[in-house]
Amino acid sequence: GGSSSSADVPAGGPTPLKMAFEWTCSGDWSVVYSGLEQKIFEKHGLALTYDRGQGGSDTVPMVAAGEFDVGLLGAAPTIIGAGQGLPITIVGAAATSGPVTILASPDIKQPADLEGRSLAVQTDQFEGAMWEAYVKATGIDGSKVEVIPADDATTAEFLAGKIDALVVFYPTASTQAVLAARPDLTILPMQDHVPAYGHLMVANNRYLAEHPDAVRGFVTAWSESAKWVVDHWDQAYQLLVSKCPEVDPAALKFSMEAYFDGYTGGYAKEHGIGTFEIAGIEKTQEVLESAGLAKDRPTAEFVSLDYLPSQPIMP
Amino acid sequence: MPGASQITVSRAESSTGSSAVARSDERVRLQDVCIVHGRGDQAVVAVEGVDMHVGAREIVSIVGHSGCGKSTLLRAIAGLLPNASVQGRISVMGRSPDEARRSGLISMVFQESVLAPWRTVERNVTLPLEVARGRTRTPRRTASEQLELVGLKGYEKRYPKQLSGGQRQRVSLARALMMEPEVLLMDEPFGALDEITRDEMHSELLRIWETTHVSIVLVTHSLAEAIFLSDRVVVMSSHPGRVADTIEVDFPRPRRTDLKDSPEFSRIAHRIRVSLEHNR
Amino acid sequence: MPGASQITVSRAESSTGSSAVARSDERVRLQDVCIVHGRGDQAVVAVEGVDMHVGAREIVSIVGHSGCGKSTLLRAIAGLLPNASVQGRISVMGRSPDEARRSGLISMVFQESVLAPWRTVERNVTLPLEVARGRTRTPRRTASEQLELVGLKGYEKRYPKQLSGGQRQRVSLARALMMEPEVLLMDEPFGALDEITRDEMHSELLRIWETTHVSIVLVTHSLAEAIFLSDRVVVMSSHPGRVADTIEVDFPRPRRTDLKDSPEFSRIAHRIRVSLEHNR
Amino acid sequence: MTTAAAPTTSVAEPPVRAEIPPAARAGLLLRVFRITRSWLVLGSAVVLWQVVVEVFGIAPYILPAPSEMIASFADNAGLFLDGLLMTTLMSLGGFGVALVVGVALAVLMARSALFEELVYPFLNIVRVMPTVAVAPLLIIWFGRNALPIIICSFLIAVFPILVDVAHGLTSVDEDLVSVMKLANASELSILLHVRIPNALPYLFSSFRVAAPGAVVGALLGEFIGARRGLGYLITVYSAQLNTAAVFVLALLSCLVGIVFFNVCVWLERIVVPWRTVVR
Amino acid sequence: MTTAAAPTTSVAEPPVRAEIPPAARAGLLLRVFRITRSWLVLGSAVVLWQVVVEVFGIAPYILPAPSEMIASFADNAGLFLDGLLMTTLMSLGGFGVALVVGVALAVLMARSALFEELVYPFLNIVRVMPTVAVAPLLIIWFGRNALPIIICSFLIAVFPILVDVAHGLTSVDEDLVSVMKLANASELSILLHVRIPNALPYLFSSFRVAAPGAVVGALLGEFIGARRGLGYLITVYSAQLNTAAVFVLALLSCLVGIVFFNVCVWLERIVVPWRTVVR
Ligand SMILES: Nc1ncnc2c1ncn2[C@@H]1O[C@H](COP(=O)(O)OP(=O)(O)OP(=O)(O)O)[C@@H](O)[C@H]1O
Ligand SMILES: Nc1ncnc2c1ncn2[C@@H]1O[C@H](COP(=O)(O)OP(=O)(O)OP(=O)(O)O)[C@@H](O)[C@H]1O
Ligand SMILES: Cc1ncc(C[n+]2csc(CCO)c2C)c(N)n1
Ligand SMILES: [Mg+2]
Ligand SMILES: [Mg+2]
Repeated sequence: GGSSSSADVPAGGPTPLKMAFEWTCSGDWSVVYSGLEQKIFEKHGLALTYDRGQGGSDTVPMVAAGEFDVGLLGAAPTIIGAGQGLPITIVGAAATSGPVTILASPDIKQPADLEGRSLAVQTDQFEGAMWEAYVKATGIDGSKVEVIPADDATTAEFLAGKIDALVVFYPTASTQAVLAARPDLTILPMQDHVPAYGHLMVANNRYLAEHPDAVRGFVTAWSESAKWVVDHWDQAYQLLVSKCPEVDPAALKFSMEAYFDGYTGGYAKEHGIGTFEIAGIEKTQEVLESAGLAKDRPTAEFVSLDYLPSQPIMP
Repeated sequence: MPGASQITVSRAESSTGSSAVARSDERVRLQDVCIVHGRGDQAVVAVEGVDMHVGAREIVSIVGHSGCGKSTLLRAIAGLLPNASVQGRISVMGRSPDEARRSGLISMVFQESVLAPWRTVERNVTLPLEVARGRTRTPRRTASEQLELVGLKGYEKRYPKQLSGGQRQRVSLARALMMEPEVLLMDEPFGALDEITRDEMHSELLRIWETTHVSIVLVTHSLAEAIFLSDRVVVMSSHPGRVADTIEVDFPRPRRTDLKDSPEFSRIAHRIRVSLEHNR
Repeated sequence: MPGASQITVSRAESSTGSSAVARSDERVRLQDVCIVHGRGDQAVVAVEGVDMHVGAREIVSIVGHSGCGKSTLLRAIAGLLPNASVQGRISVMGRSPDEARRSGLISMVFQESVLAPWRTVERNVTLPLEVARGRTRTPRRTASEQLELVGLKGYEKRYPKQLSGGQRQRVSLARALMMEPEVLLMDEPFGALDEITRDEMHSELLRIWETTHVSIVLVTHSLAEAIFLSDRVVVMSSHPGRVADTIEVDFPRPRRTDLKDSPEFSRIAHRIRVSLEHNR
Repeated sequence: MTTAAAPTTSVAEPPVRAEIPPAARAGLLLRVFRITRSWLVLGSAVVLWQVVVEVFGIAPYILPAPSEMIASFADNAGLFLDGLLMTTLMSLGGFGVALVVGVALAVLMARSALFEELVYPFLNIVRVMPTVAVAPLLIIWFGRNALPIIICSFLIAVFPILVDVAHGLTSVDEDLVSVMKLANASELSILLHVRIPNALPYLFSSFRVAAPGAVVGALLGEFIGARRGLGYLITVYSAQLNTAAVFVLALLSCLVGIVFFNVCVWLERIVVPWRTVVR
Repeated sequence: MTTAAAPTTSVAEPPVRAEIPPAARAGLLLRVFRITRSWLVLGSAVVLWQVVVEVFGIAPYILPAPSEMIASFADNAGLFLDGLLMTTLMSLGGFGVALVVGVALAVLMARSALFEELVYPFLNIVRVMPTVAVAPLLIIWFGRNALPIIICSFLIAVFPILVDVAHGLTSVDEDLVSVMKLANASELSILLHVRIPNALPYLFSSFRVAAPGAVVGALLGEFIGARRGLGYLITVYSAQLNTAAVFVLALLSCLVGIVFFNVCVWLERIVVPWRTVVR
């Protein structure tokens, strides 16, 4: 599908649109690389440019400031920022499942096994909020888990077996490296107990007001490109590898697979790529709120379903 | 004082009265000058109530005990002291020391040789010329000619560190002479030189003095030098520095070196010595 | 030379022969000393073939033209030059200059006053005493007594920047005298002083010399000073520096100041002057 | 003809002291102004900042207004002041160690050209080595405590101290060293009585670089792994997109730097009074 | 009695030149050793490192062995060298701007105590202000290009240059300034002919701090937002837990620092030959 949006091509040539990634080259970039190569963004009247971000907390304000028009950003910084009244709107969701995952030593089979063991987590950040929600949702005794605030050395200590569990953002190269070093690890996605969203499509409000069609075109084009990647996996992977020489191809493969699990699984599988429901955002907001990270702002003020593809793009 | 036909010794006080009438050929004039070093608790009166004048083409020597304020006085005339520390009136060719300095009228040889260690001897000598604003005259001599005249031919490319003490002092001297100023202030310029080199420098200084209009104020510890070169010798007393005596030296010019052996010469020297001893 | 009963002038070469036999009371001895400044292309022979000796309680003056190598020679005796640049043999009280220096036998007054700007006058004077290793003697005088003797009473708490040129030189002098060395090397120590202060310093030096066993090597440009103070005057020639003449001064001691007006004194002075003129 | 019966003592009289009229002394108001003027300028800058933010309507997530920052500080005063205390202590620690080690290394370098030649490459490596690269090593070797933070602070502060002090130790008056050698002074005495006093103005000059450097180092150290301190708080509030708090914390860091700096300048005036500034 | 008929010219003859025997010159082998010895020491350190890693069985994700690092470099040579080139250019840029701005500010400070007093607090703020706190600001103000990186590099390098040059400009011989004033020299002439030559040894001394500082600054700038350069590559490989690559990149950064440093030391010898080191 996707031909429906071709009407959006404005008479005055393609609309410039600057897009931010949350971080530098990883699996999520294959959508943009392939979409550009296949002229899918062009087809939707967009002259897309993109750049890396410097982490969610730096990049969300940059979208709000208009330095970027749209961004593919983590749910946590987006909802925290929007809660503070940043002029951004959530217009789409790439991943309706959250990326926060516990990697645990093989003898830990289920959440309850964490009791009496040590676990490293970034306590003051999104992961920390997720952990608190996870403890509540699974009913384990949090006080029996030795929580180690994560720092630059904890991954090495986990690899060395000095820490029993590690909370990670799953689709990253570092997860791949950890799994490569310890292939027998137990993977406990927090998504299984705490519903939270992953990457969201976020637009700057002023850009949105001036170029609503361009934003709508972007969400659709991104979703079509994601579908194209799923359909031409190896070609898209080769393209990504050639564009990202600084990332290990194995890590790219892992990251791409992990991201696309989120992009095409769960809600997307039933309702189409890129789509989401407001309840999902609200659940993520709740998790952040209960940890004191986000403010309770009505989602209606910063979430809009108006820019989703007019026809579902089924994976 | 017997046979002092060529000697006029005047009390400092009396000369003050007469010199209140400004002379047209006057180059440097100090009236009731008082100079204080340092501030607050540390303040020290270096010189007090000094009256002095130097006419056109005159050579005036200042002698006095170590620490009596000679260098301080020269610096004041050159306008190198902070305004707040100088009281009284100083004029150089009718202008304030600052203005005179800015008009390029004054040149000075400091008591200790002041050379830029990063410049060769030759380029130390040309330094003031390179930077003199508003100067149009081209110097009569090149730096190496001037260096030859102070006995430093062949040393042009040396650095100050590679010179002896006397050689450094002669570089300072050459630098001041290059400027051909109207008023030349010299603070013991020949102190580190042996007698023969010193005599050569005297001749060189007098040669320059004869061919220009320069007025010279010379601080020296050598009475022979003071008398041989000067038209007037100012004797300073100490603590604080005051003008104790002014001794006119009326020997006709050009003066020959054997003048130093004349009884008149010795008598003046003795006179100054007595004055110095009385004005510790 | 008529009436030169008290004067002995010996050719440098001839004195070398006789002094090859080491005397028991010898303090400083230089044999065929050659000193080179700088390296490679820049190397300059400062002094060459110098033979010299200083006996116990002797005062030897060195005179010579500016740049002839006097300061260089003193530094060599003090063991302050790099070994590579000194050839020939130098011994101080039978030891090498380095050893003599390390035994605290030598004190030196430099040509330009060398003071620590962060120390008061008093603490500049005591500096060498504070650091002298292996020294057990307590000094005869306190620093402020020594300062009083060089005419700087009341200046103890001043910093070097707050002194006049001559005052700084006297602080250097006081510092060297405090050490009561066996060999005192002085490089124009009185150059920046007026005649009267200079005479006072002479008396002070001689007083110390009389009460101790110090041997003194004095570089000076004042022939009167050289003759009045010394047992022997060494005349150096230039380019490179060599010993041109050695003039024994046999006036009995203690010498009175009016000795300077005696015809004998003038004759020796004249003799040295001629020698200097012949040995440019 | 001469002034009659001038005293002819053999010793010069002590110098005459001058009386300076009180008018020459600066008035109290002027002095208060002099002491406070740099703070006045800082204050005006803050006011200007507030005005610019309000007039141009700059969004708080880009550049928060001073008023928001003050509010943020008021809300979290206890927490922030604890961070301030920690960072100050860490910086002081790093600075102190840098002072000792820097001076010690400078002394060794001033003694031996070979040492200088061999040590500089290593120092360059530790100076340039990015903290992120060695962070795990630092934490694993030195533990999750103050040590890695102090080490980071030390690494940045030591370099200027070392270089400037070495410069000061080797640019002494050669003749003054000769005077010491003639007194048979030990190398230690020469160091203590000549080289170090000579290097003091250089040391204080280096503090102007080392003092802010120590603070930057402590912040970096706190970024890589700490549970207290301004650097840690910055990462926390930055993850919460609380720009106002981040700016308050950053400015508190700057405050530590400025206070350090001014203490050093003030000490300089007391310790090296003989250094005259020629303007 | 005196040496016969010595020439009695009025002008002293030029000094006699001395011949130094060739034995006094160092042998070729010795000279080769002298030039290479610091590299030899570095080389031994690398060997020791390898041995320690192997003997103690240190895990590669903590401290990789040199052999692994060499392998990592060989695998990614093109990419790494591109990063090296970028970082070198950024550091050079930052260093160059720091040189110009640092000397200019130092001149202004040397002219006016008030300027010094008013400027130092601001300089302290920019020096201490943590990059992470202002990273979005830097990018919003200066764009997503080389500029923020060069600015980071500049900010670290400018401080030592500024401070040391200001020290050098104000510790000139007061009498030499008097000589200039007597020639009616402009302030500019005094600056050019007295103050700046006097400050040159201080400038070169400051380079020993500023040169590695410029590299550190470029790395920090690349951490916050670049897609090339050693700093960027370090963050990427660090996220991949590729410690060997991170160490290679960190050491390449150090290499830039050391090369910079040595170029400065070498320039120092050429530009300020009159500075004598008193050891
Ligand atoms: N570091 C140096 N490099 C090269 N030449 C030097 C160096 N130091 C001194 N000289 C030269 O060596 C000679 C002797 O110098 P020295 O200082 O011993 O002279 P001096 O007899 O003390 O002269 P003065 O009476 O002027 O002090 C001089 O010609 C001088 O130029
Ligand atoms: N910066 C200063 N602070 C305080 N006192 C000073 C300062 N400079 C000089 N003096 C004092 O002022 C007096 C005059 O000093 P000045 O240098 O003019 O003497 P001078 O006549 O040149 O002596 P000399 O013949 O020794 O060079 C001295 O007693 C000296 O101690
Ligand atoms: C899905 C997903 N969500 C959040 C991040 C967060 N993140 C942004 S930058 C960075 C540091 C990498 O070292 C991390 C962890 C991510 N990467 N992927
Ligand atoms: Mg004087
Ligand atoms: Mg000499």
